[in-house]
Amino acid sequence: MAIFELPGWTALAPAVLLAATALALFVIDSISPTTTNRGLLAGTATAGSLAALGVAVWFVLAGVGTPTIDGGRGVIDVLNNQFVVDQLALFFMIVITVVTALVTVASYDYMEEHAYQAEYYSLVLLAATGMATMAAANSLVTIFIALELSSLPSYALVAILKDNRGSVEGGLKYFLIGALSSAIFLYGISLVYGATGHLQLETIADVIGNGDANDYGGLLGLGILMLIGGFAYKTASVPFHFWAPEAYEGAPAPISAFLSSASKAAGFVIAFRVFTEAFPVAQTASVIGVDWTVAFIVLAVVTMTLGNFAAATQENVKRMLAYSSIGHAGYALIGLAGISADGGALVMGAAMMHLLVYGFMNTGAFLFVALAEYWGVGRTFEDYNGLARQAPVACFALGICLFSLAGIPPLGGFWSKYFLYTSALDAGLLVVAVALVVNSALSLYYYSRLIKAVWIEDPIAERDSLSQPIGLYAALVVAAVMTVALLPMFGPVADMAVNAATAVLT
Amino acid sequence: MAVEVQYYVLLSMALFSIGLFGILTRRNALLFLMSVELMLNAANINLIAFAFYHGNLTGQVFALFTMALAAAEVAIGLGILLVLYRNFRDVDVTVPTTMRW
Amino acid sequence: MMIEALIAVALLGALVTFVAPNRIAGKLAFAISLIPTALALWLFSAFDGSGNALLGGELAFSSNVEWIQFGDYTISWFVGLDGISLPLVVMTTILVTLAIVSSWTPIDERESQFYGLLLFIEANLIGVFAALDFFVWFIFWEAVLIPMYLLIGIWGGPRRKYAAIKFFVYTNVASLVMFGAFIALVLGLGDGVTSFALPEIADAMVNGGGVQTALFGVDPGTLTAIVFVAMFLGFAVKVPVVPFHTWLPDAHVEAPTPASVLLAGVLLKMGTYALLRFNFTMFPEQVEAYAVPIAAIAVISVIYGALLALAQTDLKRIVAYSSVSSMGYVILGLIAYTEFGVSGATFQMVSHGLISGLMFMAVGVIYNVTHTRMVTDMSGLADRMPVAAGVLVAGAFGYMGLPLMSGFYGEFTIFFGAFGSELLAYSQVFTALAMFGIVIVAGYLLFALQRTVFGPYHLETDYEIGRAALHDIAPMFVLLGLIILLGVAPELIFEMMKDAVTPILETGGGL
Amino acid sequence: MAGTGAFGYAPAIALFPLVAFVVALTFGKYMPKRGAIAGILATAGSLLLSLWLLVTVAGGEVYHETLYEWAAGDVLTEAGSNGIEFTFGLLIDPLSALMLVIVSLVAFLVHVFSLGYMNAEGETGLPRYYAGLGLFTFSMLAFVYADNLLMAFMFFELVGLCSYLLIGFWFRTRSAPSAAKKAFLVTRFGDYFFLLGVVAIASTFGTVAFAGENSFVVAAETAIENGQTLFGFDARTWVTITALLVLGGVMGKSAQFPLHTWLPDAMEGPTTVSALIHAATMVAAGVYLVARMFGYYALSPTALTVIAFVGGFTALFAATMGVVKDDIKQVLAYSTISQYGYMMLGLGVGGYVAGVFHLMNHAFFKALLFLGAGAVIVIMHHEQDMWKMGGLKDKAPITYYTFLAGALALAGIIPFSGFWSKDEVLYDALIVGLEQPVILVAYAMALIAVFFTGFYTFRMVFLTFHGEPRSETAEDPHPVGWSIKAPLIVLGILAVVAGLVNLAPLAKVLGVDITFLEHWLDGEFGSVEGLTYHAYHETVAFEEGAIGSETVTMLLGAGLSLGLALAGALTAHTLYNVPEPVPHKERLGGVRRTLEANYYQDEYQVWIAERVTLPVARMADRFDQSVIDGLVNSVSTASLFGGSRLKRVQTGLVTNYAALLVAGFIGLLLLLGTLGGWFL
Repeated sequence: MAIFELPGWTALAPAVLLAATALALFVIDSISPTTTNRGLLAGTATAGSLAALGVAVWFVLAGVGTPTIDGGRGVIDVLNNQFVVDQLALFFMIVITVVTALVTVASYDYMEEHAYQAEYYSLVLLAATGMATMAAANSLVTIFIALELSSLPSYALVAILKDNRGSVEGGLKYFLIGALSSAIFLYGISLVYGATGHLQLETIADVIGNGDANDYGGLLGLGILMLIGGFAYKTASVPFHFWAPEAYEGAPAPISAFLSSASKAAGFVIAFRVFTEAFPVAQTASVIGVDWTVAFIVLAVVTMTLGNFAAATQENVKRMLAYSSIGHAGYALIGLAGISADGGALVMGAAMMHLLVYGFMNTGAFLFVALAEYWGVGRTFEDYNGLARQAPVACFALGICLFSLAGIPPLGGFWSKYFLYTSALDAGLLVVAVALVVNSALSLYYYSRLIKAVWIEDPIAERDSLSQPIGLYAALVVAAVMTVALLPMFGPVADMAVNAATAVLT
Repeated sequence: MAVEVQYYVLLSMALFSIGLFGILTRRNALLFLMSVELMLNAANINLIAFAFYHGNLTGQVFALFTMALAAAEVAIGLGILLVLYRNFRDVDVTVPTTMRW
Repeated sequence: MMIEALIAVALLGALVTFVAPNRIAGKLAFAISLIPTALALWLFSAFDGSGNALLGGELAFSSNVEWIQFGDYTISWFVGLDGISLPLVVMTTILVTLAIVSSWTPIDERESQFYGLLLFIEANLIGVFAALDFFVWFIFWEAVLIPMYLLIGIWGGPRRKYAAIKFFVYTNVASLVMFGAFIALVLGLGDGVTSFALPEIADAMVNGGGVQTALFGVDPGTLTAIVFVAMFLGFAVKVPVVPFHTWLPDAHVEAPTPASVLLAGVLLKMGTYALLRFNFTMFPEQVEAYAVPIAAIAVISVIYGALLALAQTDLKRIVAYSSVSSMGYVILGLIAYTEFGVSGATFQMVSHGLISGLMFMAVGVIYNVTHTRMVTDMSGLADRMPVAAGVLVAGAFGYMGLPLMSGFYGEFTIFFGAFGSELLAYSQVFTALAMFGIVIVAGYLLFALQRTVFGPYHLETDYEIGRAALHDIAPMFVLLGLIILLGVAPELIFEMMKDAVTPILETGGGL
Repeated sequence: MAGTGAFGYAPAIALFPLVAFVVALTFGKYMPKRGAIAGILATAGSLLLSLWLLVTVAGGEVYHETLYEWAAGDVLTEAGSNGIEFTFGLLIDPLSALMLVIVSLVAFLVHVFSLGYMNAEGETGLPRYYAGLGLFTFSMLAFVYADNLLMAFMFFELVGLCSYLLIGFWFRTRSAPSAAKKAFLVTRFGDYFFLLGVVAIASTFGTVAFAGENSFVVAAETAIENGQTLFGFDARTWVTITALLVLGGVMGKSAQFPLHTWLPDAMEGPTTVSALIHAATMVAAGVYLVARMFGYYALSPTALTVIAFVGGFTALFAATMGVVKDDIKQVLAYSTISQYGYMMLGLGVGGYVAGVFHLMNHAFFKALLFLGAGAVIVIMHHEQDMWKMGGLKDKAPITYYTFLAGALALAGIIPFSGFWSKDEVLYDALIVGLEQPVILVAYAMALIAVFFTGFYTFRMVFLTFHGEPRSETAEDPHPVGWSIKAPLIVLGILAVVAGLVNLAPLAKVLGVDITFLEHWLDGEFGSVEGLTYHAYHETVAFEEGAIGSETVTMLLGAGLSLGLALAGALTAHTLYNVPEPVPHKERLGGVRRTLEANYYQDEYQVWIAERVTLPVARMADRFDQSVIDGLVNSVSTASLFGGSRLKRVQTGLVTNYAALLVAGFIGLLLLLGTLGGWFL
């Protein structure tokens, strides 16, 4: 595969393809502004994201990012290191494009008779572009720009149901918190810049390493903390999570899926990259006088606990999933909490795997909610009662996703959770590991509540037979199948994740 | 004689705090937006000052980017404000509380 | 590859049944379930293993394929059978087949899903007993819960939802505790162990001197002790032993008869089986150190469980609590740590599986026609359904440990093994106390029989009851035959059990 | 290796009835006589084989063979031996051969009798009945020639099951099932100790064999000789303990005080069942077990004394209760208890021969009496109250005379069989008692019991057969067929002559050697090593005294007991052998109530069951539901409550979010700042 014959920027092909698709959609829209040809629009969007996915996978197979000594083609840097395309980037690009594809397919039915089809899809694609770029961004500048590029369309998407109060309220809260957070984030960047004089990650690391920043310990520390705030916002972690429940609940369900899976993953990839590339634990600690993993340990425990406890007593299914996604953010945070001077590749790889699995199972769960909204059966657990009698297949898929979220073997969720657990123990994070177990136990309760509703309870009100929207069903089933299918494929996935983590950590 | 960098930092921090204060106290969405702008600009001041201090242009260039982004953000924000007003007949950020707990 | 075939047939059968039309699901599932049963019986005849699977014994039908590599640890698909697991596998397949037949009458809605779940649970149960890699084992172990949760929740009685969730969450929390502890243990074992293959871990624990390095500042000894206790608790919920038993009566009472049969027949055995495989094989020192408290728990389970059964008026509750009591015997046999004690406990697992299965079926048959399980609601059923009544009486006496039925053999060997236990202090006292269970069990079962089966015919619920259908009765006769067969010729399985148990005791130093 | 000659067929003795059981159960309802034929043939076969065995044993051969290994394994026993085998095997020596004949004979006769008693009466569920009888006969015979303690225990339990099933034969009534339950429970309570004893003996000596070099008896002897310590006790004490544990089972089955309460209730079963199970054979199982492992008891004087005392006490205790019963079967039931007391006494004082002798005689005459009572009941159209009978003497002569024979034997009137054996028991008790005050007390009680025995026996006879008919059913009795008469005659003859096999007193007086049974049990015709009267007698550590010479003592005792028996009979005669007898109970005054209430034995046992055990169980149940389950549920409730509180943080007001966000951020800042020392 002739990667090196191509100009370097083509390494960003996944992101570029997504952007191109977005533009293509604009073109279609401008040619026929009133098109309601959902097939065309959704098709284009899906095709674009699938193409991006294909390219990403192809790069992986072609060995981009794997060190040349292992017969790979090494890391490719673009625009003199403003972007890098390594396994980490590709891994998350895959996650993001997969989710995007699922979401666009599902939207085919969901956004039926919605006025602004083209805008919707192009916004999704733009946000995806931003996230893909985040995966590859290697300098605080590009990171911030990519972050905004993914955030701004997201605001619009959440609020896209203009006449739906929930959607608008969610959008507003998402936006306001987002604006605040990005301001904090930017200020953090400025402080880091002040302390080190650089924005490109490796150079920052060098400055910290050779001790030029030693006089600015406080400044740098505050900056790092503010950066953490930015990531916490993007990954919906405490205390920057407040937007999540409302945004997820208010937004169109596919968008909730999109944000809670892809956007979260994107937030984590920049966090991983920044903290591994720019702030090596040991050296940074020697400058700012404290191990920044402490912050993530606290965040991880608090986030998973709050998310799960708050989810336990929800009546609204979508909101329950929203809180559960906060809880899962907490699990993934272990990946950062476990990084230490001597490695941490395992725990970080485990977090990456969890995000991948989460991309499937959580998307699946939210897509079922989308299906329910499409049917118009209602939003609470009671409204979901007895759905299995009318739509066994969809409910079967839902069951798989939920059990996987709860971490029941042999489903994907169990494996990633287990890897998190064991690697956390390996890293000596006893408290975090225990919190993980306790929260999993609790989460089992509210997930099984939903199972109970759809499979066990009898429907309250007699509802007429439910249609089977092709797009939603397809996306849902694919998500569920992948959740199971990961089981045999877990070997290679685990290897890739761990290798990627090792690569950025050294 | 140039002004010492820490004064710029103090200025930006003051600005940042004012913005934060605004966000916490103002209930009008527009004022909320303005406060955010203040905070962003505080960051810009930092960037430029530090660029001057470190003697490289990265910060100044980045400041330009941020202004553009800030503008985009405001654009989206205003759009959301419009639909907010359409749905709630108000631009008070504390009005929409249909979703809680 | 035989084990894989066994599991695969059950899984595929589950899928086929799941999509089959309700009308034929029952018969179809029965036909499919005959294949695993036949296979299992063939395995039984062709069994060529020896020794204990975890302690370097000759495995039968084993296969070992590397699967996932994470960090320093390899996870492999590793299954195999030894003298302990094979009988349990055979029992499982037989019980599932019979359970399917016994559900033809009571199950009248969503049949295909029901029978699909039965076959699915069979696959996982076989997996639990056959797996030799901790992960493979744990997967099946947990996967058993899902179908049982649905079986109870969908086809259960009035309070089924509460019971189902309680069963699901309670046992799952227990599994998590056990799981966490075990992983910590493996990490504590250090670089010596590079996989989760149980034999390797057992070897490291028994011959490799166990945990050497401190973990999180916990010194090895304490760590091992904590892990032992945590795992014991984790399994204790599953067994269940007092005071972790409260999910059982609820689950049993609410569950449909076939589910109860499997729950009491096999799921409870998972707990004792795991205790034997993990705690009592890998932690000889701790077993010795905690012998007295464990024996105390066993005795309390026996007596307290029997007392609870005495206080019940719901036939199913009576049998459910008596299961708690019988499981107490098993624990006693295990902690005795003598050849007879441990082998007897293993035998009792199978024996109790058959007998409790028989009891639940009989109660189910009665319920099918009377639509009540309350002792106070009926009497003199023998007048209307003599055969079913006869089987119930026979089962009851089997439960009381009537000689020449398997129950007696299990209990006697346990008592004999426990009485002379070297390892357990005051073993004679514990045995004497536990043995008193055989009086109480006779008490409540005979009382129940007197009230329900005998006396002048009377029925609160006005249903016209006649003789039960053949396909309701036949499974019970099969079980009865097996019970008597094992009671007369226990060596059929006792031999291989002893052979598999002895290595444990040798490593444990006890005999 | 299978035995040669007769012994080769020995297993069939037990297996015939088993076959009959299966046949009756499966094809019973299609067969003529509903399975009776099968049973009769089977028991007849057993009887013939048993007789053949008896002859063979008389010919000097014995048989001790392990047939089937049931379980085996390694175990380090307390006495130091290694490994143990639990097996099924046959031990056919004079004792078991004799018992085999008794059991199979009575079983055969009862089967025949049943034709008249059950079939003729048009009972339903006869297949069940005959299946039960068959299973019982199988278990009982297997128990009799079991060669080890465990096998004995197993069939001991099985006969218990059959007893349960047959007592509950008329399950449509309320009383029968309850009686069946009581019978099984009480005996089960005894068997608990028995099983404990078996386990203890097995894990002490590593063997449960009755006979041979590696029997637990031998092992115990050696242990005592070597002065070993077993489970923290010195060997003899431990032997005593285990012996007493086994004795628990004996007292349950043989209805000895305080576990006797089930036997009177057991009369709810068909009279044939009472005759076979609750008089002749199953109840004898306990006593037989003691005789079977007498060598072991012989090692422990304490155990023997306990046996003797319990026996003596029970004999008197039960006899007094028999005095006031109005139901003919009740009288017989209490007399049975009392008679087994005598056997226990006999064995307890080391009178091995006496005990077995009485066991045999009692088997015959008590079966006779029960069958006679059964005949009476048929005659009386299933009326059992003696006060409604009377004057049957002339209407049913055969029944009367056979019954009378049985009664004389029971009362112990010379020369009927009962006299000889009872007298021998009392004699053995006396000579030991002269040295052992405790035994003397036991002897005294047994002696007094003789009077009561004579009294209630003849009270029964007079009320039933003499005087004027006291009801119209008694006016025109229901005729009885040959199938009823024949067994009565056979047993009647036996009741008269059975005593001849061991005329010890005459032997002493005339100095002629006619104590055949003694020689028989002493192995003069052949025996298994160590299982002879002499062997036992040497081990038994009792001194024996005498008043004057042996003969004097003997005659004294015999005269005394005979006199008491006659006195009792005469009292009965004067009170009840009148045209219009009246109960005369008021003469008893205060005692009457106690007697009629059976000394409140049932009351306190029911009280224990219902006022103690049940409430405790209910309490446990409540505790379980509230406390334990409550804890479990409260955990979930607590966490859910926590969740519902925690989620209130999400107020919905975006300004609060901003504030909380900043607060959280500052918190984090303070944490890291303090850790990192940024504020310095």
